[in-house]
Amino acid sequence: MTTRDPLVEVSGLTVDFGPVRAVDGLSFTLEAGGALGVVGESGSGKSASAYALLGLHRGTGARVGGSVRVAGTDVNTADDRELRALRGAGAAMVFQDPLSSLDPYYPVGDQIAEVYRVHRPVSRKAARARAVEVLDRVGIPDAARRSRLRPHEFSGGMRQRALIAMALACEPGLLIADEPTTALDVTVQAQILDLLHDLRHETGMGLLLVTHDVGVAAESVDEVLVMRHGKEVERGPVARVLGAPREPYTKELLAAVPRVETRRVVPVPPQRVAEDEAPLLEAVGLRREFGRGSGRVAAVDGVSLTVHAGRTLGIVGESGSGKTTLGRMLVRLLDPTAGRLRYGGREIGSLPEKELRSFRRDLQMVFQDPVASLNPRRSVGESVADPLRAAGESDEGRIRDRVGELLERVGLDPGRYERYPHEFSGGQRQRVGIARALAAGPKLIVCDEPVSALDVTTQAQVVELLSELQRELGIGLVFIAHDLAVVRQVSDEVAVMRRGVIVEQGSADAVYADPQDPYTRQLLAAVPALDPGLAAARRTARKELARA
Amino acid sequence: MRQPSVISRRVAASTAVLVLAAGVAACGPEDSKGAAGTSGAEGKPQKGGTLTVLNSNPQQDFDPARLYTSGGGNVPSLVFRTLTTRNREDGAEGAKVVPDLATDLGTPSKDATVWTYTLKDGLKYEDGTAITSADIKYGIERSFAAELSGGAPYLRDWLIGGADYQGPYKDKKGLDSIEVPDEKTIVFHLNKPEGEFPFLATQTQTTPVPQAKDTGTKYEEHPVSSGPYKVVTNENDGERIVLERNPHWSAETDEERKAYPDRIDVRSGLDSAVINQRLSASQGADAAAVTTDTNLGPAELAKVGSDKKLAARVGTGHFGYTNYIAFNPKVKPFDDPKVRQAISYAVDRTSIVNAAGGSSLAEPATTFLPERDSFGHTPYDHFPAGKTGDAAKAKELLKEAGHADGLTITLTHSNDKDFETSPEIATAIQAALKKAGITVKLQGLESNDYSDTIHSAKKEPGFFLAHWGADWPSGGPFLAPIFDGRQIVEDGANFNTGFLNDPAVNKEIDEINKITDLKAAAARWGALDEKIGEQALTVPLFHPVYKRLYGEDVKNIVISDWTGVLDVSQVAVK
Amino acid sequence: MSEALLVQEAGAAPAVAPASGARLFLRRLRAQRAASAAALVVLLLVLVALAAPLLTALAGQDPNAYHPDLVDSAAGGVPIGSFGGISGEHWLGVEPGTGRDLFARIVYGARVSLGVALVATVLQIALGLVIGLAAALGSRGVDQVLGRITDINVALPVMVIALALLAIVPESFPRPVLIALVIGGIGWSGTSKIVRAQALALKSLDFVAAARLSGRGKWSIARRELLPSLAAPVITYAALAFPTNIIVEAALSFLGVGIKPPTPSWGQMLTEADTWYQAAPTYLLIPAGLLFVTVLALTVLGEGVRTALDPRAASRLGVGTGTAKEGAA
Amino acid sequence: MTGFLLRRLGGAALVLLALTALLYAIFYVAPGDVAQIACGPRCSPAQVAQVTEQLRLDDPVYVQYAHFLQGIVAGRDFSTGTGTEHCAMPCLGVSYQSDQQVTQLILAKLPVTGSLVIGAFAGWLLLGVGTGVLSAWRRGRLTERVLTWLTLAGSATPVFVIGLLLIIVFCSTLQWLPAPSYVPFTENPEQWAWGLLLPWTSLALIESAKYARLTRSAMLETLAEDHVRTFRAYGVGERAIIGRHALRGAVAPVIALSALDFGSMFGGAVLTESLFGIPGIGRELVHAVKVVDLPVVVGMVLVTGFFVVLANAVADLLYALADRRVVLS
Repeated sequence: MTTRDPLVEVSGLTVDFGPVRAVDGLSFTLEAGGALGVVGESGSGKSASAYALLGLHRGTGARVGGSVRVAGTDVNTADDRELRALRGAGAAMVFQDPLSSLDPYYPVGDQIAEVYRVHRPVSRKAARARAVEVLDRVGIPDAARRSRLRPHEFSGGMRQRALIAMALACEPGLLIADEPTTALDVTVQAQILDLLHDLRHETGMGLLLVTHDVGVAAESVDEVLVMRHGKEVERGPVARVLGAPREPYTKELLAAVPRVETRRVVPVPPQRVAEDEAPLLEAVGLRREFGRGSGRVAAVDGVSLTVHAGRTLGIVGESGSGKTTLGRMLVRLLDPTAGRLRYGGREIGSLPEKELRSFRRDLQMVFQDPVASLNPRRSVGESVADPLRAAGESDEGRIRDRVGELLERVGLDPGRYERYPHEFSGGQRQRVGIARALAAGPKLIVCDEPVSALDVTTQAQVVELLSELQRELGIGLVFIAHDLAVVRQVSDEVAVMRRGVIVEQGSADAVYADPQDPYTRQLLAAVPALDPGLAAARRTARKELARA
Repeated sequence: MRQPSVISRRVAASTAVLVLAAGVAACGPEDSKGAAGTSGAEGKPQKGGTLTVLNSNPQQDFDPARLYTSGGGNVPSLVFRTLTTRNREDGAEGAKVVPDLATDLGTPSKDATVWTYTLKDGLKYEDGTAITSADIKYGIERSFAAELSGGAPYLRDWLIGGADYQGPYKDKKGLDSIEVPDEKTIVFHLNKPEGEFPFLATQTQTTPVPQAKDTGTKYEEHPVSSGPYKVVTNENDGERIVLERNPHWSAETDEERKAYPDRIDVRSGLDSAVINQRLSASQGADAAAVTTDTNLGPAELAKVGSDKKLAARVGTGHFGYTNYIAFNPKVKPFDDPKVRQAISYAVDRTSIVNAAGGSSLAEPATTFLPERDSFGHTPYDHFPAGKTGDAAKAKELLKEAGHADGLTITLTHSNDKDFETSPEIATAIQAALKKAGITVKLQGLESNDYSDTIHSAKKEPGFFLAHWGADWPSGGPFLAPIFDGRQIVEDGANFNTGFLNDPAVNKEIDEINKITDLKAAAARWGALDEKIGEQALTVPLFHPVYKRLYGEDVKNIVISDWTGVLDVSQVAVK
Repeated sequence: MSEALLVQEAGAAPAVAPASGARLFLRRLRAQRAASAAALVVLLLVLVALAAPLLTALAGQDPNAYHPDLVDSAAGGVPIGSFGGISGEHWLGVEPGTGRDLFARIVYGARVSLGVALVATVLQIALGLVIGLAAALGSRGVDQVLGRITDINVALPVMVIALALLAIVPESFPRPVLIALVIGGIGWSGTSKIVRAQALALKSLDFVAAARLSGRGKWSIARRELLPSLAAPVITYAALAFPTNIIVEAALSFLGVGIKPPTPSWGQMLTEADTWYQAAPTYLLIPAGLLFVTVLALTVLGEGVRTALDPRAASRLGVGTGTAKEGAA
Repeated sequence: MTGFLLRRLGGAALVLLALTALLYAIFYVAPGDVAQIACGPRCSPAQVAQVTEQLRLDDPVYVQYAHFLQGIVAGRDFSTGTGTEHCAMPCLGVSYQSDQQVTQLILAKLPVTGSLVIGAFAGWLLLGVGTGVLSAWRRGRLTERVLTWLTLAGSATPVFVIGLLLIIVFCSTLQWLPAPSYVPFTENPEQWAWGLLLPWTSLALIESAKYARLTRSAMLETLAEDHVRTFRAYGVGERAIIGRHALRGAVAPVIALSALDFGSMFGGAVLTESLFGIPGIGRELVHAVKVVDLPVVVGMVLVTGFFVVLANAVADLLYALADRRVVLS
């Protein structure tokens, strides 16, 4: 790689899956040591392009056209042996889900050693030593011992580190990272991004980072390529593209990205809550335990909060913080182990299922997974009609009219009553879920990560819809999310959860502007910034926090 | 072995082959009649070698008290000597009873109620101790113990006090009706005249058992031998038995057992198809092999018949045995003799014989008694059905009986695949009766249920398949249990299925039992059979014929009309 | 195929699969050549079984009529003529011993084999559904009790129980129905395991939670939300269990505890033919061949059904897997 | 781990207890007078009454059952007439028909069935896994299609059909092999192997179909997983991916199914034993049922049930050991 040849040279790349053209004439180059971010929403062809760099489409039935040269190998024409020599040694790839990307049956160290031995004629023992070395390099403490553990014995962040270690083993000139932090919590994400940053500067290897998250790209690369429908939309230095986008789509995309700095747009007239107004829902010392005997753990460990009509309580926390358990307890999908839950002044925390029936429809929920939240074998109209039927409505005409109204209200064509969920996109399904919640005529809706599975542009639309509905109907909202920026956008009050307890609670502005709890501060510092300059500043801040 | 049915047990014990009396289409080409030893492999029989016996049923019961065998059994008779035994000759001669441990067939009192036997000199057990008459008495007594049940009912029925005696384990005093005035003499006191006592004395219950060696239910693991061989191995409840020469047996005291081989190796638990295959292949040790319980089935016969060499190694034998339809006259419409006669006319014996394995394995029967002289067989055909049934005559009779529009009846049979009371036979009857306007519904029962049902006075169906085999080759044990009114059992196993209680018949049975001249008695049994036949309480269907393979090296084939099976005490393998 | 494997295969379909109407299902089935051919064979067999009286009338034969003249009585009853007595009148020859027409018996035997297996399968599925749902939705105690019962069911030696039951039940009880009841009554544990596992998986899904929030009761949820989603694995299981049940019926008959003569069944014909393989091979080969073809066709059809109901496999067929673009993430 | 085993065995004991109680109940109502059968049909009512008393059949069924349980935990004494015989714990009673201790009967039959199962087991494992690996490796090619059809044919064939065909071909037509029969290994190892060759082959051919399918599907499933993509992306060759990663995914299910099959085969090889005339547990059991020999039936069902339940536990354990992701509970 002493030549002037670029590290990666792609021209006119096309990838077809059957009749679908996933990548449509993509061209770009990446010089040795450079870092390129490929950004796009789902279906934009960004991952398919990355896979083409290592010839991973071979044998899958996908058709690849154009030319791809990586580290001197013509990927599309190379024979299997040449390709194998490139993979791992010339260019290595880090995948999105670190758990499923490692063989669950073998120790992590062995897996790294196996890869190493494919490319280097060394003994088993030497390969194992190399594995320990690279594991140590990516910051896994006690690497020699941990190299003998299997992937499931690692935490999510450590697994991703292990994958990166595998990539480092043969010292490749190029690292391809496909959504390397998407499955991780924001604080762990920051650590991994920092690691990639450091490695790149130390080893001088090139980085091709594929991500849907503009912030992640901003943190890590020099140059960014925005993709949509398999084509390049815009390419340029990261600061320029993010700071002064030229293309309308890029602008739209950037506008939709929630920013932790953005306050809630308070609707007119601003909702005023009298201090003495009775809360809609009040939880006192809610606790929920799972498991039995010695395996017993408290997922929610004494949480108290109130929700008022017409206002939004945001609950933010990382995975495992207990926020989903809390949300389910609030609508009594889960029974609290201890504590009280009062709705409209009445204790409902311990009501048996039968007596709960009359309250059921007042407390609704919008779920995270738009796939699992609708019965795939029932038409969406039927799903929306369910609360109506359960309420005793039996006039088919009236049900149809009402469902039509609701579908229209959430922005869907009422004529699609008979359609099945798989015929809808994720955002549309989430709208159906909202319509179903509305059909019950609720006083309060708990939204559990309602937008985390959606692309940013869709995200913005759904968030907007929820706000509108709240304004119109005066319902109380509980908005649970891991994304600090989204929560800030929608919430009046915010509660930050960690390990089953609320560490900080208050008005959204107060919590975001002046976090009191160190954990809140850590969280906020971990949020990727769109501005590369700010990103660098935050990186420094994180290092200080870590040292502190 | 304790099997659910006496009859099937008998079949198992009886196997044989033989050369046959005139009129029977024998398949095998062996020459008949000549002196024993002319059939089988060439050459004069020599002592030595090992005879292998390949059987399907293990010898689970090897206790003389528990065995239910005609004439002392086959393999058991190599170990157990009895007061009398069957004559080891081919054919009809073999249906005679001869002395064994005793010097003669017994001395009856004038009215045949007291029988006295004297033992030969020089009789010894395998350990060299002398056999005494007290041992024979003890052997008989222990067969009364509930622990050792399984034998034939005659001793219990005939001996004075037998009905109440519970065996020596519970009743130490013993049975007074058996006297042993000295070591050589044994006297039996019967409660009625029984001219056929010498036949009964062939059963293994008259085998001597030394009381000191009696271990109750465990005795069968190593019964003490009085015969030419002793037990050296008895594994897995009779699955593998090895017999070797008993040095204390003397050929001089035993005219019947030839005991040519040095060793007998009995292997059982084998599939019947495997046995026949091994015998036909006749390789290695199987060349010197016979079977004492496995017949050739119809399919195997079809195969063997096409192979001349193989056909030469098939023995054919007859055992006193009849398969028949039984009626229960207590059940309508079988109370009407005309209905029973109509059915007698309608049966198609050709189809039935085919279903039973074809004409080589079954002979059509019109008499209840088997067609052997020793039974006193008298030919008759009261309701001639011809070869394939007389539907016209049957219809006529039904009309007379008031069933002009036909009749629907149920035929009970077993589900066993035994070619005897099996579904195929029932279906053949169903098909034949259909021609006479009789609709037959079939009721197939599992074997236990079947034998329970047809032998229960209370549950007995009206119309069913049955069979009967001789406990010894005479009319007495063939007719009395079935037709003697005093043998009707209301609350136990009943064999008088027609509930015949005719004083004239009962009286004639008593009269014949007084006769000690067996030949004269036979003629009277034959006449009685013909007379009972008029009542149409049964429809005789067929008598089975046994065909069995034996190995290439087996010599001196003897198949008597008593057992119908190859006699292992006669064969030689050298 | 063993139950464990059936459970594994039928249960492999994900709990949440896109809805597919009957028409789509048929289209996917038709897209598989082997399954289509198998379906034709099965259809033909079913028609033959249904039209048994008609077909035998056409052949001019009665399955139970004896023909003593067609067998060689002295040779054990072997059919006269070559190939087991095949002739213009007796298309497949006659049975040794009795001379009964084999074509008629085979055709009537198809009724028994298919009918018994069908009833048994339906029963297995029905029992398994009820028990599986009760275990999944009932209390912990109910689940544990049913779990133990399932364990006992698994440990039951089928043949012994069948033997015992066939001995106990009165003769008047129609035997084919009884056999179907025995096979079905013993073989439900596979279905119940699948149903329980799938129902538990479904129960944790958000749409069930949503139904609860609508105010629906447990059983209303089971009927409206769970049952439709259980259809795919259960139908798959049934399709794969059906040929197995044919084998079980034949095996019971083969052991002599199945269908009673004179009613013909293939398994029972095989038992009788067992000894005749040398003297009259066609007598063995015809029912054996038919049994093989039937079971093979049903198995292939079962595989086809599985593929058609499995969205992952269906996508390979490229029939009806279109989903909205945005949701393809 | 120990706790898991203890819990499983405790549960197994309960299951077996229920199973034996069920059998006592079934046989209690079954027709057939046990005493009459044991005594012989020509026994007089008085003799039958004596036998009834001697076998303690006049006790109520729960008392009989209690005696049975007592025998298992403490042993029992039985009268031989001249003395008593001690049946040491675990005493399963004494056969009504042959006076043999059931424990000894079973011990005598175990090596027979064991010989059959072990040989067949080795055969089907080798054949099945081999076929599975080959068809996963050659996926999408002619080899796989052929193997898939062969496997389907295997799973569609009843064991008695395959067995019969093998006998016809190898014993009758070609005469390469002797008629199958059982010779104890201790007596003549060579004859033991030759005699069992066909039974082994039949069972192995049938059972291996399952394993081929299982291995293939487990491997294909693994091949579709993300981690295989990882190793491909790092230049690991196809042979290592098949042999090391894909096969590893099939190990757990194959081991688990093997344990189950191995256990259930002890009571489940009835058909094979009947067909080939192998005097093993299955055949003995069928015979015992027919003669209503309750102690033998219960004893054998208990032992075979024990194998099944044990196999279930072992299967779970092995599965967990082979697949460390599963947590025992």
